[in-house]
Amino acid sequence: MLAALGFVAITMVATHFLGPKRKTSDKLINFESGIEQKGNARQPVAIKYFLTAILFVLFDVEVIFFYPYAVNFRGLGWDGFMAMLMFVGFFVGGFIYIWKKGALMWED
Amino acid sequence: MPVQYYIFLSIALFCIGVMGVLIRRNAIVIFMCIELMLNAVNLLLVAFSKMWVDAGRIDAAAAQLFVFFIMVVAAAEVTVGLAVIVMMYRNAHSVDINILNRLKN
Amino acid sequence: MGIDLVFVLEKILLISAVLAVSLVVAMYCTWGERKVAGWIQDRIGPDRAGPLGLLQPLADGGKLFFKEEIIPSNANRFLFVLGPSLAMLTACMTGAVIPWGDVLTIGDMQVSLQVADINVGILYIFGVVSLGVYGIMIGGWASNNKFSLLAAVRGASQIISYELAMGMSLIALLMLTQTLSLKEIVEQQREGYWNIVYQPLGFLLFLICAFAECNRAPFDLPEAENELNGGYHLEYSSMKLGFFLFAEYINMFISSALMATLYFGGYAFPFMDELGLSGNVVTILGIVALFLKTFAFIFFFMWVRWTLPRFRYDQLMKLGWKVLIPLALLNMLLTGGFILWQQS
Amino acid sequence: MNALISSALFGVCLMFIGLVVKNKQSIKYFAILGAAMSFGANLLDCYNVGTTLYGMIEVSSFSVVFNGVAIGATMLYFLLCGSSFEKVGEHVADYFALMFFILAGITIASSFSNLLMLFLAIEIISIPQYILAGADKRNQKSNEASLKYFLMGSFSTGILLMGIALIYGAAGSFNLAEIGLGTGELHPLSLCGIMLMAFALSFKVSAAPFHFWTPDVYDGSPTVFTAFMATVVKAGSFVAFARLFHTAFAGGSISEHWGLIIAIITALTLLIGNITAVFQQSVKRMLAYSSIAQAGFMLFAVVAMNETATQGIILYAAAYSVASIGIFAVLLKLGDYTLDGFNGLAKSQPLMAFATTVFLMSLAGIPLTAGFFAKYFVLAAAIQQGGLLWLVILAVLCAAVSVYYYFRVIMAMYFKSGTPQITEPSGGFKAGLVLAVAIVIVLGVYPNLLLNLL
Amino acid sequence: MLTVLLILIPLVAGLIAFGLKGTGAKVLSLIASIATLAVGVGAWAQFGSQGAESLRFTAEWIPQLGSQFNVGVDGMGLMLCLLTAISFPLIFITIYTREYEQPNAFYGLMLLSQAGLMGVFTAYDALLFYVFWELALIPVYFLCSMWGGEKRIAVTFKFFIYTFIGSLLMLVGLIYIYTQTQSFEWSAFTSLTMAQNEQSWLFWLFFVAFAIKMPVFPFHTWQPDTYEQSPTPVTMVLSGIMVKMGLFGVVRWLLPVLPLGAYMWAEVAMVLSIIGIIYASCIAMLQQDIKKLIAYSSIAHIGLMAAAIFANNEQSLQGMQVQMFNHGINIIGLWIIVEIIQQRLHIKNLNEMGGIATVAPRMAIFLVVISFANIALPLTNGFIGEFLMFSGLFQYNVWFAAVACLGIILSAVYTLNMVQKVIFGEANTLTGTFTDLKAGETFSLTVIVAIILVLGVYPKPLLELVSQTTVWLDKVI
Repeated sequence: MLAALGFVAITMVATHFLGPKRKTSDKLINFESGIEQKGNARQPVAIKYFLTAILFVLFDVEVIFFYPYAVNFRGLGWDGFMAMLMFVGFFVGGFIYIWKKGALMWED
Repeated sequence: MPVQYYIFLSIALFCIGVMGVLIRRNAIVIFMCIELMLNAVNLLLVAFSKMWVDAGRIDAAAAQLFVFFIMVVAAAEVTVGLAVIVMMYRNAHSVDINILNRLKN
Repeated sequence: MGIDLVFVLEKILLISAVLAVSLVVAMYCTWGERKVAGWIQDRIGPDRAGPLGLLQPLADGGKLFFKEEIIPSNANRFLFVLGPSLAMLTACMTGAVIPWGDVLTIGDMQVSLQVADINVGILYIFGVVSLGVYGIMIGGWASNNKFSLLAAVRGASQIISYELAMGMSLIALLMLTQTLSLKEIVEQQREGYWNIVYQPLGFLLFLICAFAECNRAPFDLPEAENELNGGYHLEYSSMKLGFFLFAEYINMFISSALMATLYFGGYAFPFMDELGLSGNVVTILGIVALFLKTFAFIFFFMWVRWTLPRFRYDQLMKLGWKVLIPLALLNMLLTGGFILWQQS
Repeated sequence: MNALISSALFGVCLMFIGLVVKNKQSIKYFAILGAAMSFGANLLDCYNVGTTLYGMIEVSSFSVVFNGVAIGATMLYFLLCGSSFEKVGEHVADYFALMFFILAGITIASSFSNLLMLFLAIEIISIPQYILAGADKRNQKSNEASLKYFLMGSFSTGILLMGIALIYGAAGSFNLAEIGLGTGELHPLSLCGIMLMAFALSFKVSAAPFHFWTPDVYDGSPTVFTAFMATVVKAGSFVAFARLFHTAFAGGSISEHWGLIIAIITALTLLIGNITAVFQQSVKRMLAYSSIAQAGFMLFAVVAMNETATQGIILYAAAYSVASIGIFAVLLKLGDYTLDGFNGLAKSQPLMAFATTVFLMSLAGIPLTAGFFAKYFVLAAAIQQGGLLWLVILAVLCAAVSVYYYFRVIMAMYFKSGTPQITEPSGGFKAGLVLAVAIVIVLGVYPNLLLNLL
Repeated sequence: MLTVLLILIPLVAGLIAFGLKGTGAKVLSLIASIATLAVGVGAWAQFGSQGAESLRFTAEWIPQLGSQFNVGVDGMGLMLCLLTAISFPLIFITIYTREYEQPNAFYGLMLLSQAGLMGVFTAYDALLFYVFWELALIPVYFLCSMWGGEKRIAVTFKFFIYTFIGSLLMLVGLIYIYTQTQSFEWSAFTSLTMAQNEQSWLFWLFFVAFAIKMPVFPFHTWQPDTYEQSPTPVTMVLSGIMVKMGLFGVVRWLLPVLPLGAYMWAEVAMVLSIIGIIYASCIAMLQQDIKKLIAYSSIAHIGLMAAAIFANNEQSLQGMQVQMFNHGINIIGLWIIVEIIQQRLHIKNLNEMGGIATVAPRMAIFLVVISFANIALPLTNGFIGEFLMFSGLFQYNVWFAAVACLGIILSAVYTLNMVQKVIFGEANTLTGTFTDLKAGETFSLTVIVAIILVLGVYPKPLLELVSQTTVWLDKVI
């Protein structure tokens, strides 16, 4: 990891010095297909994306819970499987809920 | 490493988090500081867990379980928190908590 | 202390090797890509630099190095630099846990051809891959360009959505293997059948997700040139752009290697223990086998790219959430039930 | 345990009912039905008293009674305020579902026997509240309330966790019975831990000096949700507070250490809550401060560790919840939340005015209303505890101050003329009010109805 | 059982009255109050024949707290119950012709306050006592605030807060004692022996509550305003009966429970009381407002009674108890007259009155008799009580008695001044229109005057009634 970090850093610095520098104002403004820049780019984007991010956080944590189970799955046997089914039930419940609620709807 | 190191580290992290919450004005930064606090606690719990295992306690795994729960709950909190911050941002176009004084009449 | 030194030396060598190989492979992937594209479209592809255009990647790299570096005036400078660095970093880091081969015996020393055999290898990969999202997101956001931002947001959404499905598709595999260590998974396949036999559906899901994770066609929406003027790296130039592009190819390489490892036996190949060859030879053959498998996947990646049209964004999300996740869940339950049924 | 399962399940059910059923009024009836079923399930727990669930949850007669009170109060709340949910937003079923989840948290709070469960209870209670506070998405005040509540709430969660971690470090267990800090030697870690937990829980129950978020949040949140947050939920948090300190940290020199701190917190809470409430012109805000003041009284139940305190906290929870829910319900029917909005209510709506009067008297702690015995028990507990007489006298004086601001509302209703803007209450609403009044008075005359169950 | 009925009749009738429309409430409350009186007389008879214990009634209430529904009477309690029972019908008869807004609420609240008062006088359980103590207060608060004068809201609120603070302090004291006895039973309280310093501060918790109610200087400031602003029927309840709650409280709950505390602080309490007498008398002399004048006169009289309690010997105690009854009767008589004047003329200022004797001679006679009783002339009921109290005070401390005596003289001054201003002199245009008493008013005043004269000549029944209590008290202390 350190190696990767080092590599990246060195390359970054190298490219910084190697490239020619000709700063012109045109070059430094943002590219908007050649049209005059309008407003700040940092404006709210569709809520859908946030929703996806939020759902990811939730479901990802739930998925993480599957891992220890999966690894010890044989040892836990049917009892564990039943308990897991319950968990999966909740997972699916939540999933169906957001589905029906329209959180996964991207067509509009 | 002796457990004290972990304790000091996590308390330091915790204090950084607390200070961040108290000093910073950006809601997201505050939020991250809170997460930092939680993670400091996680670290501490794991350290203590190790300590008690070394001391011969059998139920020391409880602390690790606790960490799991903290992570889950933190995720739930993140979910709600982000939603709230996004909502705030969309209405007020800012996440600076200094504007949170409309309620003070 | 002496042993430590040897150990460190060994690891450093190994890391450098893995890194170098990754980079070279990634470089030649660009060449390969163009060649494959040419071949599929009945063209020749690059042929000027060197024989068969083999020096083309080097030329490209050199060009990128010597290009002017532009940081837009209203971009956040720190984050602007951080973005591509992070993308590259994470791409390089994943290679560390993949077992490139079995043990080499040099003298009386056993050299494991894996940088780190950590017992939670799969989790490590997931963790690092998740970090990759930051690269894209930060890069897109720091550019302060509407297209970049949109592309970044799209990319982030896509990656996290498919990561979910990917994670779930792996669970079934883990039920089978009972371990999170990649090395052990390979060892298991060495003795038995490849996992693809037990997990065809899981593999399919993983494959699709891998495509999406690497932003490869047909899921290359974050860099849909004709929609977004190039994607989240729109404002980048010079080696920073190179990093983004490079990171993508490395990702492709790593995920191909991962697929080979998880489902196709990694460095294991049929009858490797029955051939009666010496350990080192088998190991080297194993490496070759792994690379062959990996290249096959890379080829598959390219093949798909030049065959399938791009998805629409809503289709992409729908596929991820409404098809892959339920399927992965089903696969998981079926696998679990089946294994337990067999056991009792 | 049953109550926990049933309320959680019903919360999930309601989420799905909300997807299927489009008629919003009928959702309310589903919710009431669900609360009734949880209530019944809770009663079944009487047969399980003494059982534990893997050392995590312990069913006791106290928890059964308290859950009954909480669920009953919630039912009453649904009855009285359920129709106002529509005004906040369209996701009515979700709001109900969130409340059921909170209820599940409260049931854990009343029966946890492990710090893990305490943490979960506090969080299950808190997180839905953040959402409820911000339910009115377009309203910036609501947003603000939500964000503020969220930041404060999760900050205090962090502190709580740190406290738990330190106590674990000192005691080596999360189990309340095994922690037993009172017996052994005093460990500096545990002292820090107790302090942190005391502060964090004070945050949650809005005790001074950690109360500052309360007025803003209660004021900014949609009124119908404030009604829930300020009543049932608060009582639930208190139970967690008291239970923790009475079981895990009781006895020995340790209780003296935190006893003083909590006594000081109590005194501050009483003073700040009561005195600030006096100056409020908005009844909603006044109720927010009064909830701080009432928190001060409930803290007595924490300070005093004896049988009477346990009885007191149950009675207090019941009396306070019912009365406050009633007042909030009336408030919801009014167009104007200022004091003047109540002018002349007695003329136009005698029943509502009478009910409000009874509720306010109960809050002020006047005999023959439930509030009297509630206050009585907590004060008696403190006196029994000994050494807290100064606090009791202070509380009594504060109670007298509280009469001032509660009676201002009564005065506005009865002795001032005006035409309040009011939405005509339905028959069901009136029936609910009468029921609430009946509960308040019956408990005020014969508190044994509740206490005999313990 | 009769004791329970004393509480129950007004309570139930009061609750029913809320639901009645029109004159129903008025009629009902009259009937209920007369029924209560009948029960009271019955209880008196039973008391005479079978003794106090036969009137005891106990039922379970809150066993966890060791609190019972425990009611009963001793001589003093019975006497005060009788006072209450007599007063309410008289009040209702006097105001029978008057129209109030929302009569159902008015009469309902009046009856509730009667129930509360009865409860206070009969409770033998401290918690029950406290509950009734508040129950008596709340209806009066509403009565004053809704039907009172212009400044009623602020004034009655002050009154309410004062008494509420006092009663809360008392509650703390009660709870404290309870933690030692584990029972709220009166006998448990009295048999408890506490250290002197404990008693010393507990004394103040109780005393403040009672002193506010009486009121004793300096806790009296709510009283004149409240009397003035209240509707007169309520003032009658307040001054005639309610102030006796304070005195009763001291005798029943303070002296026997905290004898050492009472002994310690007796002089202070007496000094306060006597300051009150002189202070109130002086202000009364300067008053032009008839209601305020009577209010201050009441403070003065109560001050004397309070001083008598703490003088703490048989005579003073007996005189105090007798005077509780008599003062109640007298002051209600005075208020009835004020009520009559006010109803006809709508004035309160003494200077605007005059010459009523010429137009209303019957009323003038009543006023004169009641005033004489108020200044305790011999052959009126007031004499015997005041005489006993003074002799008691003289035994205790000559100087206190001498100063208190000044109060009597001053009382004569302002009372006679009032009488003179009201009924004598020239009738002005306003008072010229005054019409003499109507049947109901005549009846009430006749009853009052009858009681005054009968008890003035033959106080024995009253003295007998209270003698038992007095002897008992004397022994305890």
